[in-house]
Amino acid sequence: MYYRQAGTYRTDYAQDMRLLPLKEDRILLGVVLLAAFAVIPFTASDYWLSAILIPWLCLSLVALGQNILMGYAGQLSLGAAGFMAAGAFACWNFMHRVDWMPFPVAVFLSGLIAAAIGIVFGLPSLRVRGLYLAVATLASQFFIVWVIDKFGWFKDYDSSGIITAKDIVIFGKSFTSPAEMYLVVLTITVVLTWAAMNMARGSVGRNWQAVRDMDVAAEVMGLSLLRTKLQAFAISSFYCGVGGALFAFTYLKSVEPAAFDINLSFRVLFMVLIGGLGTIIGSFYGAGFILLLPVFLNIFFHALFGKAVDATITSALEQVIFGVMIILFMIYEPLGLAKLWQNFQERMRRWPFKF
Amino acid sequence: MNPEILFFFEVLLGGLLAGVMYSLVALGFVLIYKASSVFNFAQGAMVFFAVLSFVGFMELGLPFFLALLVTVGLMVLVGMATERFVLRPLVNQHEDTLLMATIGLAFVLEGLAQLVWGVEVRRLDLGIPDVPIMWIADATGIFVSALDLVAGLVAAVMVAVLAIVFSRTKVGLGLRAVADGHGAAMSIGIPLSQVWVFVWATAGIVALVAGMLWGARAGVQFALVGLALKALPVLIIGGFTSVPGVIVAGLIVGASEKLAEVYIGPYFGGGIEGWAPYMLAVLFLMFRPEGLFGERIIRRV
Amino acid sequence: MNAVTESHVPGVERAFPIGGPILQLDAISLRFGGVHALTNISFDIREHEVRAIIGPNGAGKSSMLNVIGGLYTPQEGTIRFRGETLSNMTPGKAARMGIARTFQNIALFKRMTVLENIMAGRRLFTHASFLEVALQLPRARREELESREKAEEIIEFLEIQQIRKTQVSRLPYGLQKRVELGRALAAEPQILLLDEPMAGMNVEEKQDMCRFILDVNDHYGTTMVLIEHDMGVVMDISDRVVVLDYGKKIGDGPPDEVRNNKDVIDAYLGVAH
Amino acid sequence: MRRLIQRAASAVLVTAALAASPIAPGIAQAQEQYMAVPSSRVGPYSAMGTGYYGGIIDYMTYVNKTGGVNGVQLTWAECETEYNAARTVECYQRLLSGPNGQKMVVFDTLGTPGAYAVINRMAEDEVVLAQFGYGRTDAADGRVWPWVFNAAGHYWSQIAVKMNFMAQVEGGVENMRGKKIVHLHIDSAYGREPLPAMRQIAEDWGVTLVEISIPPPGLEQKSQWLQIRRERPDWVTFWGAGSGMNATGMTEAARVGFPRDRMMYVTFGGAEEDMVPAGDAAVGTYVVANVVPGKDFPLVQQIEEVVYGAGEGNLANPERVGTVYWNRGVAAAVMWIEALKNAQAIHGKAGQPVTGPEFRDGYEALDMTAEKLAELGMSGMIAPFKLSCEKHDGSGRFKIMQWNGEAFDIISDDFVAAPDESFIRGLVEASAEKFAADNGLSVRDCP
Amino acid sequence: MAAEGAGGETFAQLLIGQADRRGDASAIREKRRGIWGNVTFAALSEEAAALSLALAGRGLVRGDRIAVIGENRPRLFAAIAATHALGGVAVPLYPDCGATELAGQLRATDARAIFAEDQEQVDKVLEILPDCPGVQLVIYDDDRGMRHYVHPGLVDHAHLMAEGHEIAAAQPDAYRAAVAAGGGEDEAFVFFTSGSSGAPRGVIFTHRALIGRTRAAAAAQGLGETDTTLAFFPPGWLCQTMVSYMSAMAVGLCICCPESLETLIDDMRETAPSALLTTPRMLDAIFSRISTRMEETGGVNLVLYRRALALAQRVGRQMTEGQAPGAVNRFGMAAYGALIYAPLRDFLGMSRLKSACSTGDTLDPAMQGFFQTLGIGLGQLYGSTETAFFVAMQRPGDTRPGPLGAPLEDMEVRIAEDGEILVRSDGVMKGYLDGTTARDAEGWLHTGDAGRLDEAGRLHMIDRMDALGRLADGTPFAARQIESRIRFSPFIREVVVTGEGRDRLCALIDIDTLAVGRWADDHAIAYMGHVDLASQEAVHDLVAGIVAGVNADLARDPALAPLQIARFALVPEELGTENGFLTPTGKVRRQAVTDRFAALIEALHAGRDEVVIEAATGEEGHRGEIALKLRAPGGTGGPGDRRAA
Repeated sequence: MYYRQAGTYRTDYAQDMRLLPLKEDRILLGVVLLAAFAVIPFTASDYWLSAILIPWLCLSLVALGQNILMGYAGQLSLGAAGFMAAGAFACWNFMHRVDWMPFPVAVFLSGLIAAAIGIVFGLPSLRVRGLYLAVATLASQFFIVWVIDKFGWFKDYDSSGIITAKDIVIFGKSFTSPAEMYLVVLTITVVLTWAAMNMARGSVGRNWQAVRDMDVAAEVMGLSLLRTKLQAFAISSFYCGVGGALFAFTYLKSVEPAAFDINLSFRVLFMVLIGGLGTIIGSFYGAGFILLLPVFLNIFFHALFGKAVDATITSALEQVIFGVMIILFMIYEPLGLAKLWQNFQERMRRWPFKF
Repeated sequence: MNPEILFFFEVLLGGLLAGVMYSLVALGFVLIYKASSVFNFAQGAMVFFAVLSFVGFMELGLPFFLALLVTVGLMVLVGMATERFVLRPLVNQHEDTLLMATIGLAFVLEGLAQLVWGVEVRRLDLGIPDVPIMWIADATGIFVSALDLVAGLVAAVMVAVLAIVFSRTKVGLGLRAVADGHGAAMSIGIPLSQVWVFVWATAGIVALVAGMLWGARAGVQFALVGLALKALPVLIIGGFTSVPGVIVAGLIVGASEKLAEVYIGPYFGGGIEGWAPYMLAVLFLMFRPEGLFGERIIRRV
Repeated sequence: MNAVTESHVPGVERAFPIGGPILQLDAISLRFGGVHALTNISFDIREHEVRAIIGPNGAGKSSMLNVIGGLYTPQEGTIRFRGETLSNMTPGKAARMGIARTFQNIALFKRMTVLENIMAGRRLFTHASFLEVALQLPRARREELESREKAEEIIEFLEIQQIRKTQVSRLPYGLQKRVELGRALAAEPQILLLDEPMAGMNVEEKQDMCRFILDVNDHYGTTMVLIEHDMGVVMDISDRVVVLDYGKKIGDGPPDEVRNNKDVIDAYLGVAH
Repeated sequence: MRRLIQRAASAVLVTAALAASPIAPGIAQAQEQYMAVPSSRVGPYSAMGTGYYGGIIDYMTYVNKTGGVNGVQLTWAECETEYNAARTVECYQRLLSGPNGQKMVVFDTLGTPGAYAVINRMAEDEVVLAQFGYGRTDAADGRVWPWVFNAAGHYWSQIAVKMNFMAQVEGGVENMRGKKIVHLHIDSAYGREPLPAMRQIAEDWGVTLVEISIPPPGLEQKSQWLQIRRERPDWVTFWGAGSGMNATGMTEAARVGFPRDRMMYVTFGGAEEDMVPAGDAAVGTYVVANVVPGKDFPLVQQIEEVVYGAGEGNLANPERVGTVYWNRGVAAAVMWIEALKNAQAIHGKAGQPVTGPEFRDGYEALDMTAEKLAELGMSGMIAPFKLSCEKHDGSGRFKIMQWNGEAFDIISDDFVAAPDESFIRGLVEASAEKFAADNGLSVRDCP
Repeated sequence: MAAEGAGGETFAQLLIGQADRRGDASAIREKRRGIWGNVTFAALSEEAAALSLALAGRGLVRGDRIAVIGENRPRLFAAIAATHALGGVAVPLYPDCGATELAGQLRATDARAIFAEDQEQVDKVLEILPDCPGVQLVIYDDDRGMRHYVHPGLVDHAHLMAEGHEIAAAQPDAYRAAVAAGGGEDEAFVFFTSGSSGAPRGVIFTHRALIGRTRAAAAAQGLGETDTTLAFFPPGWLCQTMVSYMSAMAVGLCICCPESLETLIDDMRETAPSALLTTPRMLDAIFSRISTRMEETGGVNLVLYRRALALAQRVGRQMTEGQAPGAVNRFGMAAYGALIYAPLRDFLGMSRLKSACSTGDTLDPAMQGFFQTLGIGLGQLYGSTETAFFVAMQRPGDTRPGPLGAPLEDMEVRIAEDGEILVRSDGVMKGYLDGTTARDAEGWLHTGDAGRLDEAGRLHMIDRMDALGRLADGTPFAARQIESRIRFSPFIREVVVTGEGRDRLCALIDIDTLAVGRWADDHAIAYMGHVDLASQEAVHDLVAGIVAGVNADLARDPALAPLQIARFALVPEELGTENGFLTPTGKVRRQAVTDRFAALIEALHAGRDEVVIEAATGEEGHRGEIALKLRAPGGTGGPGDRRAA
């Protein structure tokens, strides 16, 4: 209905292979970006900016990283939070130890540190796969958090062990209000998402998917499994590291290893599975779903029952409903939210037909 | 005997006994994975749900064995419900989807347990003293708790019972057939759904037993959910499909993590127990990617 | 009449005449544990020819192909590529030497589209690093366009235009086989190994596949090595045939010669049919 | 059924409205004071959260039913944090403005990670962070942390009190020389929090200090206890989190035969919920209490009568009235209300709601004398204390309790103080000043 | 508008004119390898130059006939253009015509060269080459699979081009000189009739005639240089070549060539042509596609769709009755416009359509109405190969169902005494290949069609003169009119009504396997293939309902009331081009069908309930005896009656 495709034809491959080949999608994206950059910072409340949008964007980046590894390269990993922790602490140390370092540079370097660690912990992927690999990556999760926690140097021997995130300063301008931080996070997210999209649809993404779908055939084509898998680990960890640094600096505003526990890794896994494996946009949907659904359920139940029902019961009920929703989701749309969106788009393109 | 050597044995024994406790939790995973290739993320939640219900029934005034019976019945119901509402609609779906569904199931079970029985921490007294058996301590200087021994015994009995069930009963045969491929199970005339119900109910009962032993020590409470994490390295080393494998792996993990913590831990300020079993599992995988007793993965072209 | 075109030399019927040996296998033996998969097998493959390896089930045909493709390393024997002895073959090396292959059980990238599968086959022609791809630097864009152009050429060649953007797992078996051939072609191979390209196909699909195999050979001059279980089809399209049985070579030569070879008739034709 | 549907419909609307525009432009009612309750009622720390926030809510209900705060009725909104820093931040932002449009004046996360996550934004938002016996220790220095209060004792004074008690049992500080203490703790910042003070005191006294950590969740402590058995310490101080770890500590102690009456549990490990699951193994374990549990206090009895009598109690199980966490929640809420009263008085706003800065002034003016406590019906429940501009922490005195298998026996008649309170204060100020210097914060001048 | 393209008497001169004036404009767009390639007029002219010079170099001369066989492709058009540049006569042939037929046509035209598209065509040509000694040169375009072909006289397009470029370099003026030598009276094309009645006959046209017709047609449709069309009918059909090659040359239209017939729907959507040539058969296919997909979609969408159609019909009726629609209806039309009509137009790639004409057969009024409700003005076009098709047509904006519209400007139309349509114009054929011209002394060309002119001067066609039947009692009937009504149902693909000299009308019906199969799936009816489907009781019931609906419709029209289908049978074989039942343009070969199923027809008219005939019994081509049910239509309406109501 929204899409009008008659008369749009492509006369060269560049047109067909651009990021969004459909004019309507480009308009939609333009509107979304315009709203995100020019409208939301000035209209959204602090609650929305700092409690919903910022963590959502940060975790979307992490989910994107997880998705690159798991959805595209097919390497089941459970170490996302570990790499986030690495990114967060690396970022803090860069900011702490190098005075002049602008925040984006620190974030980028933190991503690199996380990527380096990711390569090391990706090594088992050469021998093992599937659930075995997932459990192997759990080792990285525990190990990274343990190392950071154990060795005071990472926290510059702070007595409390929980360090306060520094203010974000970029070339002398500090970004401390929710709207300013939101813009910083948004910019980094947009740039990295664009890069991820380019990789995913380009030769890099095809190599990942080749390894995922049929590694023998990929090898026979001349693809090095070692390099491809480690590349996926590195890039995935980079995204996790950047996401972790942003999460710590713009959302938690404190940097402590315990915030990056195994539960967070699992939540990132859920995000990818619910959002849609092997889709970029799905990472955003999944992060939104896992992050925001409990919040909205909480708000909803408090609004529904008020103080009439024991809050313990409503909290437990929220969990049950969350679980039921996940199960229903898997039954009715196992390919995730991204698939739902894709179906919707397809329907809009074929409207009034469904198929 | 040299006290250091004695201490070493004590650590080793303690580790082995702790390993048995891990194995009990891991056993539930293996049962389900064997039958349906589902990694049951809800196993920890099942442990919590089962033992909390058991204690809850006791609180309602049921005597021990009646409560046990009712809880076993409840776990069978959970198995049936899981088969009907989760597995059946998802038959033939990708593994990731099933995994995700069990995550949903975990939330449901955790929420239900807390909804019905509340969030209070409860005590579970099995009547088995968790104190050193004095005559052993006197004779050898090694402290062994009666509960540990009972746990070891229970684990042994359960493995034996499961082994008999698998090899001698019709459902067990069906299960083995299922493990070989769904088509095969159909061909020997056992409906897949029955096998699944059976397996999930059995896993529920195993969860109940594990929960009771753990609950007797640490209290019946939410933290039991986290036990699943302890079971993972055991599964890796043992292989996802081998019952004897998880027992042996449990012993290996238990012993090695205790030894590592006691002898290596102090050099790093301790706390390495948290990741040591995983590192062990990773190292293990480097040499035997299919686990201790897992089926060998053969690369076919 | 007068219009004999200069592009075709009179009297020669092939665009790419069969040349000298491109690949020579000498006394190859392969064992899995105690099982002798291949025993002392020697034969050669000449440039631009269609070479078939036939034999009953379990004769060692796939093992032979896997040895050529570098997936298996034989315990004994040497392989020479254009006269150069190769030691320690790996799939990657084979690919770089210009050997591409298809698999008996389709090994496509299931969740990718036909186009993506074929473009993925361009692996050896894409050199842009992930950073160049991520930032859409000129080299990445150029290579991507080149890949696409080549892929489209193959798509047209194999007449699969209408499924170009279909996920391969949704295609019928016969088309999947065709796509797999396309993916192998995308590597612009010198030698193409086809592992039972016609297995499980109906008569019509087999005819199509034969036509494509011949067209590839005719159009690109690719040397083809194909395994087939069904002797009839192969005899029509191959230049020379190697017959294996129980891991041993029992016949080698042009189809007509092999067809009349007594060992072959005894060991193979009599058994399989 | 129809009513439920109507409510559901209106709840959808409310959710949607909140989602669309969380700044509810409601007009603040003159006689209401909005309070935020970031509770944690599910997950591994649910027992703690339900008790503590139950106590807070019960006390607020009690205040409302007995005429409010000079006529001002309390309203509150609750948010589930799941004891998770990330969700705590969301809850903080969500609860920042109440349904009536009033801004939050006080926030109590009942958890150190959550407290750290909101500590900075609270200063910006001018909201009081009321830590009650947890959180950032050096925040007790009001010069550096103007918005953070810890009206109970912090971990440094707690460890000092414990060591003082050990010395009492051993017959004096001089007898401590050569003794060995194992600090068995969860492997996290919280577990290591008391160490700076502890190390210093141990050094001063000539006590050998052995630190052993337990990786979370701590349901397995065999190797730690084997190490303890090898070390043969005289005392064990246990710093656990979650009743699973705490109960396991005692059962494991029993298994290696370590006497329970040589173990001292932290305030967050010393509640009925931690003791009961350990069964007999718990008998004899010492716990320190910043708020004394039990129903012997007039205030507790009144709440039970007024609130639970009317069936409006927050605890699902009314038997938990008088337990450690519930009593602690009540005491924490008492501080809020007393601060509120002070704020109304200082700023001449009797019978009117106050703002964050006014509330903070009220907090700094807290003076819980023995008389005041008696008046409130909580004599002996907490130690008297007085806050000021620079001093933001409570008495720093604790009572020692011992578990008898059924309940806690209070074994110290009076609150025990740290051996040298000024020494602890010095540590706090030094740490706070270092923090201020490291982070370029200005140190407030106090009159 | 058409005048803009003036400046030449032959197509070759027109091409040079276009190339000189607007060389960069697209002449042809072809979807190949996933993207739309572009051939400009300049490029086309250059290619024509090189090719024509090469042809001349190979001994071909002015006046030679050169056949082209293949689908619509730039190179095919280039081949025609080169032929014209050479001064030769292009003979476009149907790509799916059999070898024997091809040989006959090559001999009849005395073609000296043939452009064959690919291996398939070349194989066919080489097979019959010994029978056609006149053919000296076979040029192939796609070299796929042809590298090892060695045959004297075989040359590939690229090679010929190279030859041509060499000559062009040596003689830069040769091309233009050759083109300038041509004149309007030169022969331009030979087309073969489709042969729906009798064997195909070759028809000769001059440049002048076709250029004139093309321009008149474009003027009538309001088409000009900015317009595009999609060419997907075989170039052997004159009407298609008029709307493609000739329009490009004479009017400057851009021709789009689809990638393949399988991707036609997508290609149509992508190009969204502004001018379209269709046939009732194709419209039928589109309509049945829309209705089945709509049915599959179901739900709200289906309800909206049905209401949208109903409203459009209601409003349409009001408008014809001269009432202005009310505000509510106007709003409804706007709303449904956004929700249904516009998206459907977009889906069909018809959103930019200026002119769409349907020819080749009678268009059912309901079908025309359906497309009009979607906002697609579909005009009927009357004509034949001999008359270069554009005799009379409904102009855009006046496309009410019923008449065929007024004759074109340069066309005189008269109805003979016996009802035959006679036309007179410079734009009709020069004559048949055998030298006959089908004209009478006054120059009137006898079309062989029966029709009438109404008061407004609009032409109505009744049927072919020879297809016009009379029942035994003398009641006249036009089988085609009734057939098109029955064929409107998405479940029915083809129908042949018989009754000449009989008591009543009967129908042989070929069901649409796909649509009926889907219907069967929905109704849980198991079947295996077409034969089985056509023998199902439920399917007979379905068809009976459809026929009954048509009968009821016929009864409402006083002129047609006596005509009722009394009985029908479902044919056991799918009527297709490959088995000779359909012409290449998809018209049914009545004679072939009545011959093949003579026994069946006999039985129908005899009123039997069952007949045993020999037919293919399965998909593998085994033949055997089949018992066929013969049925009378049921009551009015029925489950399958999907007429938009």
